[in-house]
Amino acid sequence: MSKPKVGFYWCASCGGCEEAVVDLAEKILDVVAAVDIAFWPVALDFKRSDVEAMPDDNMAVCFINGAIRSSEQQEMVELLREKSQLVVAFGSCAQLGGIPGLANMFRRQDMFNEVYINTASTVNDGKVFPAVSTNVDEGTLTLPLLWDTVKTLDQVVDVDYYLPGCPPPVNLITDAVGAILAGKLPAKGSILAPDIALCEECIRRDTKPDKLSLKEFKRPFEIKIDPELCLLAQGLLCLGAVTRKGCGAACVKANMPCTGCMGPTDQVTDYGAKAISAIASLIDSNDEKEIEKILTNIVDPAGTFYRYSLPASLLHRHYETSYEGGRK
Amino acid sequence: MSTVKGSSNGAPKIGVYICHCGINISSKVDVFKTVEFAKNLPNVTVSREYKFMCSDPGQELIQKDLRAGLIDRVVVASCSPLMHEATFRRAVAGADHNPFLFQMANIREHVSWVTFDKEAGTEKAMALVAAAVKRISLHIPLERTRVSVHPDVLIVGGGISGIHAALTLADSGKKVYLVEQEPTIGGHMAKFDKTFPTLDCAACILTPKMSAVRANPNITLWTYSEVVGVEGFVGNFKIKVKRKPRYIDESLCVGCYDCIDACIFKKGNVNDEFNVGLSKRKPIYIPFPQATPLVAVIDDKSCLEFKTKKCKKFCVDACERKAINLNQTEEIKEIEVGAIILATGFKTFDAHCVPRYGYGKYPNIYTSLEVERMVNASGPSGGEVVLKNGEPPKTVGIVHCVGSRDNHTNKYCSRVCCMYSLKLAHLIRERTHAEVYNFYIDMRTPGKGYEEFYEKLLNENVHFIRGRVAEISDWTLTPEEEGKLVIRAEDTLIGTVRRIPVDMVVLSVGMEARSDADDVRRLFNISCSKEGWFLERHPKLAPVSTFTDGVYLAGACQGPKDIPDCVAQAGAAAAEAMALIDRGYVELEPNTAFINDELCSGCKTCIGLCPFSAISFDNIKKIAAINGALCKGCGTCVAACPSGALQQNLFTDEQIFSEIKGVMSYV
Amino acid sequence: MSDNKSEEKRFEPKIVAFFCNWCTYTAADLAGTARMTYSPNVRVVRIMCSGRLDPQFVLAALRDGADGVLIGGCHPGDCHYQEGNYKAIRRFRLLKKLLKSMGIDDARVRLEWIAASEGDKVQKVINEMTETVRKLGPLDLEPKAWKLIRKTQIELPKAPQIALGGVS
Amino acid sequence: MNYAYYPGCSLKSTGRAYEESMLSVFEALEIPIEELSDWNCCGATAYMSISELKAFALSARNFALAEQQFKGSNDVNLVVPCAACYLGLNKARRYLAEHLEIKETVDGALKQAGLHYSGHVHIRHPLDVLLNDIGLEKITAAVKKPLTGLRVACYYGCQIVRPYAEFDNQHEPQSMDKILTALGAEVIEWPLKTRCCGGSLTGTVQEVGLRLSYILLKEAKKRGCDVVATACPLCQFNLECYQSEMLKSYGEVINVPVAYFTQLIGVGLGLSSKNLGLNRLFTPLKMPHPVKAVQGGQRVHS
Repeated sequence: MSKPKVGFYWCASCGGCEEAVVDLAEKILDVVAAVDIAFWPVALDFKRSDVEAMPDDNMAVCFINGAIRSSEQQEMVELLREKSQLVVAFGSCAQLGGIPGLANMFRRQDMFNEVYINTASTVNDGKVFPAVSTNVDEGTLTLPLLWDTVKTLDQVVDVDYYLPGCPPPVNLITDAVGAILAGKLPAKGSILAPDIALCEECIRRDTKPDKLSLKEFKRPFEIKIDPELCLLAQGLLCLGAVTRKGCGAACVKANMPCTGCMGPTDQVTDYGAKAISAIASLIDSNDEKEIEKILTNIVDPAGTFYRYSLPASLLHRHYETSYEGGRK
Repeated sequence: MSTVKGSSNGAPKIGVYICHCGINISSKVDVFKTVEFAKNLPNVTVSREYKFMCSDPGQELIQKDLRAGLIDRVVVASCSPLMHEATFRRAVAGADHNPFLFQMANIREHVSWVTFDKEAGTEKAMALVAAAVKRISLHIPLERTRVSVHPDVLIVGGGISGIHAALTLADSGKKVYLVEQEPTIGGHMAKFDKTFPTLDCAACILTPKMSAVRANPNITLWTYSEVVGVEGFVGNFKIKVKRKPRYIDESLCVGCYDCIDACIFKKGNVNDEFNVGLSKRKPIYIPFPQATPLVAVIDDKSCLEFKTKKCKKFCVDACERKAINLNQTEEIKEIEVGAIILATGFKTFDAHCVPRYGYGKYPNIYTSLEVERMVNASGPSGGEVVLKNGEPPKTVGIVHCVGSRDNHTNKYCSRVCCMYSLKLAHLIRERTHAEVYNFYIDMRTPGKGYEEFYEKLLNENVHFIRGRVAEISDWTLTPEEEGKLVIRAEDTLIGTVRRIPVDMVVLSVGMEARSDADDVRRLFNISCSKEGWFLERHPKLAPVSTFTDGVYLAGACQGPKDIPDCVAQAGAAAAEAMALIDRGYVELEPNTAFINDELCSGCKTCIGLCPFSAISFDNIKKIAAINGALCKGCGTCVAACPSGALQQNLFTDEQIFSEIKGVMSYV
Repeated sequence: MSDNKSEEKRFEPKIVAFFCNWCTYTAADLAGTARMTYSPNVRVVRIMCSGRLDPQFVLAALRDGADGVLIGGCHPGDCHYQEGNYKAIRRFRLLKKLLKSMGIDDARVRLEWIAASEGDKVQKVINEMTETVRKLGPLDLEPKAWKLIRKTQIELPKAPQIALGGVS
Repeated sequence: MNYAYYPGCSLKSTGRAYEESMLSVFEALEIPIEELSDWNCCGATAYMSISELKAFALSARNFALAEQQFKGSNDVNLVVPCAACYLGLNKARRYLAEHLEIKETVDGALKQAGLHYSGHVHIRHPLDVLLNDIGLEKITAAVKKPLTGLRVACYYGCQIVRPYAEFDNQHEPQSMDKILTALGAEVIEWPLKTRCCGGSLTGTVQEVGLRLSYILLKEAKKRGCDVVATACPLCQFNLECYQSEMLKSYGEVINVPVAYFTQLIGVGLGLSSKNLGLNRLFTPLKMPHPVKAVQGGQRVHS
């Protein structure tokens, strides 16, 4: 019998997820041995037409990484949805919007100005911006439309499973692939990672005081970080307690606070709001003014607490910069 | 009107019951429209309205549907849950269903009573009903945990209210701790001469009760003491009481006055609290002859020995029983009680706060309390009403509502002033035959035999002038005014401003919350009204309970009251405490926090947040653990739990999210 | 309201309130008992203590269509659970910071300490809040989420000829 | 702390002595004070009784000017000796602070004149400043000719403490008593401190106004005072100028000097009677024991 067909595709992402697949190292051979790779533009020469040619549900599973922020990405994922029995949101960007999702703090035009005008290295006297269609002598050139708002994969198409992480940890990927091949799958919509917060697997957990309270928040560059002691206890905004485990606390091991790429646990609706609740509760003051003072060192709340999950948050994006948002 | 639908099996079957509350609700909420609306909400199988849901027939409506299996969850839209949640939970339980499969929508206090427009009211009511319906589907059966109740009772304050409550409880065999901060019990009543309207002497009716307290083996009387610590909860309070040193061994002193006579000060040198400063007492003293306990006390602020260490200490030698112990130190008693009755009383309004009445500026202006002492046979003047110059007054003006019914001081009516002013008018007239003028705004004499008393005074040729006094001064215009105090007031009955020269003025000061009321209420974790009176759970239906279970109110600490009302309320408070103790247990609300071990990462965020130390870290399992008995159910830890492993019964995230969706689901 | 033609056009904000059981919810009951009429725009969700308030609830309310959120707790020092309201104020402060940075006018979310005896304050605060939010206009988060998707079809302005001409 | 001085119409006319004495006293106590330039009517009485809004607008202009003149300091203390101005400006300040709709209209009016009032003006009565900012200590220290033996009836009039008791008790004001006592005077106890002097009635329904001032002076005299101290130009005028009328109407010789409290302070501080405008008094102020000078703290009587 023929091997199950598998697809990989990337949308708005950095390529790190593709790297993660490569990180499988020799394990990737088992995968390749077990499946037919039917579509993987990054690695193999496939064309959109090849996919269009497929009958529906032709692929057993398609792993899609990256957020969705352009008309082209929308068309592609809708197409791939048709052609695959399972769609797996691969990595933070597909699951929660990820780093590209932070673009939701701005207007599209503001970003264009930044990228195509303001940056020091840019020379663009004609003030040319990407346009959906441009007439040249040879005819009309077209580009996909870049959306004003970045979306998660499941805000565009129906998603069966999620592989969290930026990028997803190797062991989670192999487990997931294994489970899919073996047909041993959890309920639709599940996140293919343990449903418990990072502290559980953090080597520093025992160094965390039972009753922790914070008089000030520090940023990594401001202090010499103790390599043993719980990072939150050192005043660093380590979000491990709010974040799903599964990465083996890689960052913390590297003496860096957890920034939350694995996203929240199943019980939490809005990662940022929950983080705020947990962190603020630890502030060691009951006086409004002092509390304000303590909070001043949290310079970018949105960027801190929604670093990977802004599009998936209850607010989705910055309010006043959205087309209808704010007061006219 | 009502509708019944079948339900798909498995799904919850919700019954919605909308109350008219007579017209309290239906006048501002279209009840029938709301029933229609509720009928079409998901999982609602029964939707009915009824005139009074809290009435027996109303409750039976619910029970019938439960028994018939038409519904398995109940939503009642009526008054505030603080009012009738318990009632309806009982009803649900009565029909053999778990009482926590019940939710209330407050469409009276929060809708009909506060909304002008009926359409808006109806819409709001529907939103609240929708919220309750959405939420109830997520309710699960819960069990109340039972905690046994400690059988002893603490009573704070030894005035007439505290005394009466103590005796009532003691007579029923309950062990009572009566804590009074003064050296003797008796409170304000002990200072009064006669009591209105019967004119029987306060001492004659109070002192027997005082000695009964002393004699009763069930009552532990701690005078000159203060409660300094309160921990625990209903049925299981842990109390710390500070016993100030009185430098006299209570068990030895017999109150013979020898030490007092022997004191190096031959005459009193300290303002006598009991005579509100009208006389002097010695540093070692017994407040008054009927003081209970009849034990001397040394005031270390004025005692020469304590000030200079150079006193000859005649008192020590004078005491045959060697009861005096100048080395006595403050003592902390720790007790456990099941119930607490607060009877901390009131203070009288400080007349200095109304300078235009000249109190403290002109001689012969007295407060009503001072006059009470003056007319009292055991008082400083031996019952004589006299001016500073020793002469009896020929004319006396009694000014009502000093510190009452006045936007500049207290807005409320102190309830007792009219009556005691009449009483004082009578007594002064009786003693001095002086002309007595009463200046009043309204004569308020509600109460058994009160109006009759007023009638009696009218026939005793006491003058009544209806009008608030503008000012009292020595500013005279005519020879006959010379040397007198001139009271200026508008006589609203004859419509002119009058100047009435008098020899003596009595300011009928109102009642105020004690200055330490705020500390006391914080200590016992109860609320105060704006004016500082302790707040009862419900003005009509729970007048002696507070929002803190097991803490009850008696007497004037809850609001201005006369003696009969204080005694009545004290009895009620005692009965509430008795009911609690005789039940023997309390059922705690199950709205406590619980933890899902599988989900807890052991991040310890919650542990430091619990003010009741109900959360600890389990070092074996490496996760947090909650002690349900200590958890009071605030939910602070739940909100903080970063991974949602903590939840609160009756207030899970899910339930609250769905309630939010509910209130936002507009018609 | 419909009984008044002129007001029909007026924007009626939707406000969700989270009131603590012991002080503010009781105060709201008192306002009722005292028949203090106030604007009907606020829907109260009862929680045992302002310390139970998870910032998620606030965002959820806005997401579900609320134009504003009002939080009520016991005065500092008066918390029935001793310290819940202090935790509330810590979270609230950080939440306001976040909302600001997310471009949402922080006047839409308000925290008030209202004691059990302050029925009049409930009336005052709810009326004020309603007027403030009325002035701010609809927040309209939920529908916008969908409008945003439609917006993505809007064409950008054409770029000038020379731009890519040079390339070809 | 720097002070802006708002004279109002009276202190430039009938109340000249008040201005002269106050400014000299401030100078003697080294209190920096600067007259508000281009000030206008406070809006009291006439305007207030016909159109409050206009009155507020007038007051607001003065506030705006004050803020302009004292740009540096974010809070301006406007010293207002005239009781009527004091009340008028105070009322305006409160209404502007508490009633947005009024503030908006008034702002509009100010805008027309290119002015703006941002609400940082405090209305201060000289009594308030002397007692609460300067303090009795500093004043006592500056005393050169104690007012010993001078029996003063402190008369506050109605407007300083009513309806707004900003710095003193509404029914039993004390500030003037304290200050003059500090200067060695013997203030008499009398209950008419804030009773009406007749106000503008003396100009309209004279017999009524006259009776009211007569009651005050009669009582003050009866209690054996040497001088009545006032803090209001109108009171001073009423009490001083009609004493002959009183003789006519009531057949009683009053002949009680009525001075501004600032004049009495000035005397205590040993300032020249010219700088204090004492020469303007109808009934000259007589010191009980004329004090020549203070030598080494010892008073030397002539």
